[in-house]
Amino acid sequence: MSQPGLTLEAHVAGLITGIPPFSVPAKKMAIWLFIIADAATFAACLVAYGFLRNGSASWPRPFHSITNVVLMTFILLTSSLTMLLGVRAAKAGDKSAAFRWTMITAAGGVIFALLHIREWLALIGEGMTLFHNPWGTELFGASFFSITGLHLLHVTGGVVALLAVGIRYKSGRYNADDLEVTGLYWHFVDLVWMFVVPFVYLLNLAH
Amino acid sequence: MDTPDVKANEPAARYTDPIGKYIVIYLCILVLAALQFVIAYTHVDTTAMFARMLFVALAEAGLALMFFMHLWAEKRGFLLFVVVFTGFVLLAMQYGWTDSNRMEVGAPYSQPKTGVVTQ
Amino acid sequence: MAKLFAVTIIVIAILSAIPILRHTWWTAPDVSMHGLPIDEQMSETMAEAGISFLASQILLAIFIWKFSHSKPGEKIRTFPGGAMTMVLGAFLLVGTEVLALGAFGAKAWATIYFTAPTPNAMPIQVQSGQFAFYFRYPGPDGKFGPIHPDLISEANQNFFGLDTDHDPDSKDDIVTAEMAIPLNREIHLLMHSKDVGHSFFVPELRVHQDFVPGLDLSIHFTATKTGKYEIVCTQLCGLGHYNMKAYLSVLSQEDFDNWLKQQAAQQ
Amino acid sequence: MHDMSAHAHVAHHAPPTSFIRKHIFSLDHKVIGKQYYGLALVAVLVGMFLSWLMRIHLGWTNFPIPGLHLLSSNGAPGNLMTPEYYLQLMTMHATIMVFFVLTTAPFAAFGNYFLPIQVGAEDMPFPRFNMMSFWVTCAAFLVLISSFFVGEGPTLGGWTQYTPLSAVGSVAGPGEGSGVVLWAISIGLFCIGQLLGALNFITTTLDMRTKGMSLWRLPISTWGWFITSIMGLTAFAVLMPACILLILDHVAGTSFFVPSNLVISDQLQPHSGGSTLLWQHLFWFFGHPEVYIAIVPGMGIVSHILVTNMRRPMLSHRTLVYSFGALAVLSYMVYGHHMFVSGMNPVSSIAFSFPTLIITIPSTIVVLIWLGSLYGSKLRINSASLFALGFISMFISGGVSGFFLAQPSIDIMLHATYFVVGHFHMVMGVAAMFGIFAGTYFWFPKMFGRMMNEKLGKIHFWLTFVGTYCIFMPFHYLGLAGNVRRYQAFPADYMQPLVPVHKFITVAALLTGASQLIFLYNLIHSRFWGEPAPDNPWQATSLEWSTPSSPPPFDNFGGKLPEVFHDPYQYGVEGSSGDYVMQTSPERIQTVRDEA
Ligand code: HEA
Ligand code: HEA
Ligand code: CUA
Ligand SMILES: [Cu+2]
Repeated sequence: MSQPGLTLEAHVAGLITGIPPFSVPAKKMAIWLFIIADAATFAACLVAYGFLRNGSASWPRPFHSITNVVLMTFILLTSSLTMLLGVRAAKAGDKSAAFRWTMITAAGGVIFALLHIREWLALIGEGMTLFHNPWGTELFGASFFSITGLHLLHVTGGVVALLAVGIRYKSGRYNADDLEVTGLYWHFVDLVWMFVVPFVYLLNLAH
Repeated sequence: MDTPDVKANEPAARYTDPIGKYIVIYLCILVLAALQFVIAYTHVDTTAMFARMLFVALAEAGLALMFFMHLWAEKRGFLLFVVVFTGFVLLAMQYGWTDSNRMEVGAPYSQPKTGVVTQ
Repeated sequence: MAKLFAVTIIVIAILSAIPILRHTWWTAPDVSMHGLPIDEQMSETMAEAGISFLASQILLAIFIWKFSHSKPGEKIRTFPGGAMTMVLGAFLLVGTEVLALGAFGAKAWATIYFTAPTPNAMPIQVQSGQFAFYFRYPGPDGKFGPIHPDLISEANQNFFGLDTDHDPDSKDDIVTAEMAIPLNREIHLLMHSKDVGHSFFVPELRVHQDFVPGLDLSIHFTATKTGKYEIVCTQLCGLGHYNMKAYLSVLSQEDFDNWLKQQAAQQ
Repeated sequence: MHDMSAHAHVAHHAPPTSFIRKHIFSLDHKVIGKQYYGLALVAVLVGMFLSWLMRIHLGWTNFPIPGLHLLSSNGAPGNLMTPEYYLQLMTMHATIMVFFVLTTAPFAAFGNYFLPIQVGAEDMPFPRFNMMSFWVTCAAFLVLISSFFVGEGPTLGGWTQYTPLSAVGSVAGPGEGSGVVLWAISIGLFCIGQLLGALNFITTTLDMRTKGMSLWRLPISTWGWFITSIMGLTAFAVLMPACILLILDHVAGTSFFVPSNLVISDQLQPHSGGSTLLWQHLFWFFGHPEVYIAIVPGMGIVSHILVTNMRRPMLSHRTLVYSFGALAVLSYMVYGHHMFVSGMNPVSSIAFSFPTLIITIPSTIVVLIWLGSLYGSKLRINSASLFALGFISMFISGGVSGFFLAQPSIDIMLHATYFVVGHFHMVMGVAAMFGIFAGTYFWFPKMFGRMMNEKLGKIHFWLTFVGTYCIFMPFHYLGLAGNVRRYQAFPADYMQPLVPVHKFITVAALLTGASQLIFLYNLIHSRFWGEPAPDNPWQATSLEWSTPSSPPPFDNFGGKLPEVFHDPYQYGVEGSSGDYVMQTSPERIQTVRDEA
């Protein structure tokens, strides 16, 4: 600045107001920020896994069948669609449809989690643990369980959130925006799975 | 004075797209997901397979981000913030890969092996 | 108060600079072939950073002195050119300064780390462990016998896990607790750690490299002055970290040969 | 003035009535800010106490510190500190200072208290997250402290916890057992707490601004907190999984960070396949942004205080903000400068060195803007402005030494020596601390409704300013002479002659530490018996000074959100109230604008 007063201040402060620069309301902003942070968390895990896999002389490829993971992927992707329909219905004011779709989504999450746990148990049955597995490089079990475990934790959290928000939405305590925010999180969990499947499962497929 | 511009506070993403659009996107994602499984059964080396899968996964994620999560319908500023910021941070995380390569081959400046054997 | 403060800043800045200018505490004299660019880089940086340091501290002091006693009616004034001066100054002066130094520094770094040792460099192996260094010379056959981690044992004095009964290459290897190297001969130091991270730091040699468990590293250097120096560990490795050190003797070729013979006899 | 109902869709809660809701599990950002301040104060006292013990030991290694065995009978038999106990205290000192003082006080404490007020909001949008953020951080602190009393005591691995030392457990020696796990749990919790805080800070800044408060009308302190929370968002999100993997390595037998074939204490370790460089990459990916998380709020606070006391706007408000932004961006690209000689690919060293060198440019711009703004100002000298000016001096000193370390060729000589210790204590242990002090002297009247004692404040400043230079300047000389850090004694021949310097430093540290008691006394005395503070004691312009009382009422502005008419720092103008015009004043003035 040089001397005070280069321009005469426009007195009508309305010209410059405190409008959110992104026009994204606080709750939605918060979930997006959380998603960004969570993306960094998952990326750190995946980078660590890639780092170690890339640096290992051999890496086990124990997965024979893709049936289970195809099923899981299909269910999770579909649950994203049902979520979307739920939010859309909520925005259009159709409360009961919104609630129904939300519960269907949560059910998809539950099925996904159950399939996932079944798969885990099968692998544990084959002798795979965090620090040991029958196929060699021990880090395989550690990275598999920690990455899919983190994802499973997110799914579980998502199911709980869907149920809680869904029920409160129905009872009128929460509104369509809250449902939308929960939906964003659910889509993100889905999005992470799109990276987990190829890197953790498909790259380790037996040939 | 009157209240701040209420309209400006309203989200840009309004979830009024026709259901058909969602279903098309959903199908696209399903196809891409299937593509990954197909790639898994091609006979290329791990690096190439990884690159292809990453590419497909990014496309899938892009669709989900833009249309399922409605980023495309938000203000461009917000889209840029999310994509550029996240992308930058995730890229900055990739500095370490050369050290991963060295885990097997040792340091690039050490030619003779020191003779450590793995039993 | 403000004047006192200004004077204090200047006094502190100058007092801080005196030990640097007088080299009261300074880096040990260089005895290595590759150290010259490092030392030049150091003195260049010291000069430029020193000037920046003194200039900015003194400027701060002068401004505090001058502008803390304004009279009631006085108007505020603006630095000539405003913020633009500052931004341009930072980009032009500091920008060129750091980039120039960065380029020279990168070159110095490259001459040390991006070059392979010459073929007739003398290989010596060093192993770090809690809390000692051990050295291995390949002996007359010029070959290091393989290391068997399961045989490594302090208790049996088998520091490198050698199997002299089965590995012919290991038979004549010479293991020592001190390091000796011949003068003016390039050394190819093969480094590994048997347990946790450690570091190999010889200030006089301008050599500083961490041991990375699970990774074989190597460095190469040439000593240009006889003498006895200290190798210290600079990577936190546990309770004995402070006491983890070894001596490095730079000997004439003749002395070195004698020393090696002596050590071989003790195996 | 407009009605608060405009904001009714977010965070409107009634004043609490019960004691617990008022003072303990409070949702009020002001109470939470004070709680963070209290936590930082407790933490800094513990951390400072530990540094005294360390210093006494470094100066006089064989001096029995009376009563030390009461703290730990294993760690200090006969009141003499064992080598491992020294390292344990050092690790705790650093962890407490970096995480629980420097991230909490300037960022979480002042940020919580003043960010919502400075943007003209009633509260943060998610008061419950805010409360959780504090209590999770508090729990993290308790977990960390508990490691003093569990098993063989806290971890000795340094605040960087390099693996495999920290991952293999007690075989690697004392201080590597439960202490590491508690450390990692504590830091993991801390990350969660700060993530919750960052969410609130960012949404408050973006969405809760009052009418007329455009982004460029935000005070610089708000910008500092805002930019810091964006950094914190991703930095902490990476440290947290790293800590979890470290815990798994430690307790579940995985080997993410432990390579094969290690022989520790003559036992071949069961781990295989991990990488110690991986830990370093993950840690420093967080670690470097973290040091800017520690300094940027301080820079913001100091700018805010300087402007007020210079009675003129900054030479360029926007340039400062852009520079903060540049620091934030660059801070993600430089982290490898901590690993130049750690066995990282030497090519990467060059790739990390240049961004590190370039980061000095925005830092220089910040310093030059401060200096240029001093020119032609009408500087007022008081405790707050003295500490703010001291911050500049300290930041220059510490920043310049960073410039040496940024060059890998020189780092060969300086890495892991006291030069590094000197560098980071100058910027972090002193400059950032000065930011806290300046903030305290400046905002205390608003936070507690009473003035602090200026005389004591000035004495405190002089002793601390001179004292910290006496402590931390000589560290650089020690480093040049090759004195290695993290040593509990200096048995190497060439380090023996340096011990007298350590003795000098110890004396200086004890005296400087003692003079902090003046601050403590001032704080407590003024809290209860200080002179009552007027609403705007410094004739400042930003919104926190236009609240109807000190401390502000529960909803900050007494039922009416303010409306903002001006850029934040309208000093040096002819206003009806003197040489300044408050942001809320509807007066027509000729705006004092910056150019660049
Ligand atoms: C608040 C914290 C903080 C801040 C702001 C900084 C700022 C900087 N740091 Fe520092 N640093 C730490 C905290 C901090 N650091 C910590 C905690 C460690 C050690 C961790 C550990 O190992 O335990 C560390 C370690 C550290 C290292 C690793 C050393 C080693 O271990 O070998 C390096 C190397 O590049 C470095 C560089 C820098 C640089 C270039 C800056 C720059 O941003 C500084 C820029 C500022 C200026 C330059 C001053 C102002 C400018 C002028 C006055 C103009 C003229 C000046 C010149 C042209 C030089 N720091
Ligand atoms: C913010 C960070 C911070 C602060 C303030 C300090 C403060 C001090 N430090 Fe610390 N220190 C570190 C961070 C810090 N340190 C780190 C990261 C390490 C590295 C550890 C490692 O290697 O892993 C370290 C290591 C370290 C060592 C090296 C150990 C070694 O390598 O062997 C030494 C040695 O003397 C030391 C000494 C001191 C002293 C004497 C003080 C002080 O006593 C100076 C005097 C005190 C003050 C100037 C201000 C105190 C402030 C207040 C009383 C009030 C503040 C108000 C509120 C919070 C509300 N420290
Ligand atoms: Cu070995 Cu420190
Ligand atoms: Cu750094």
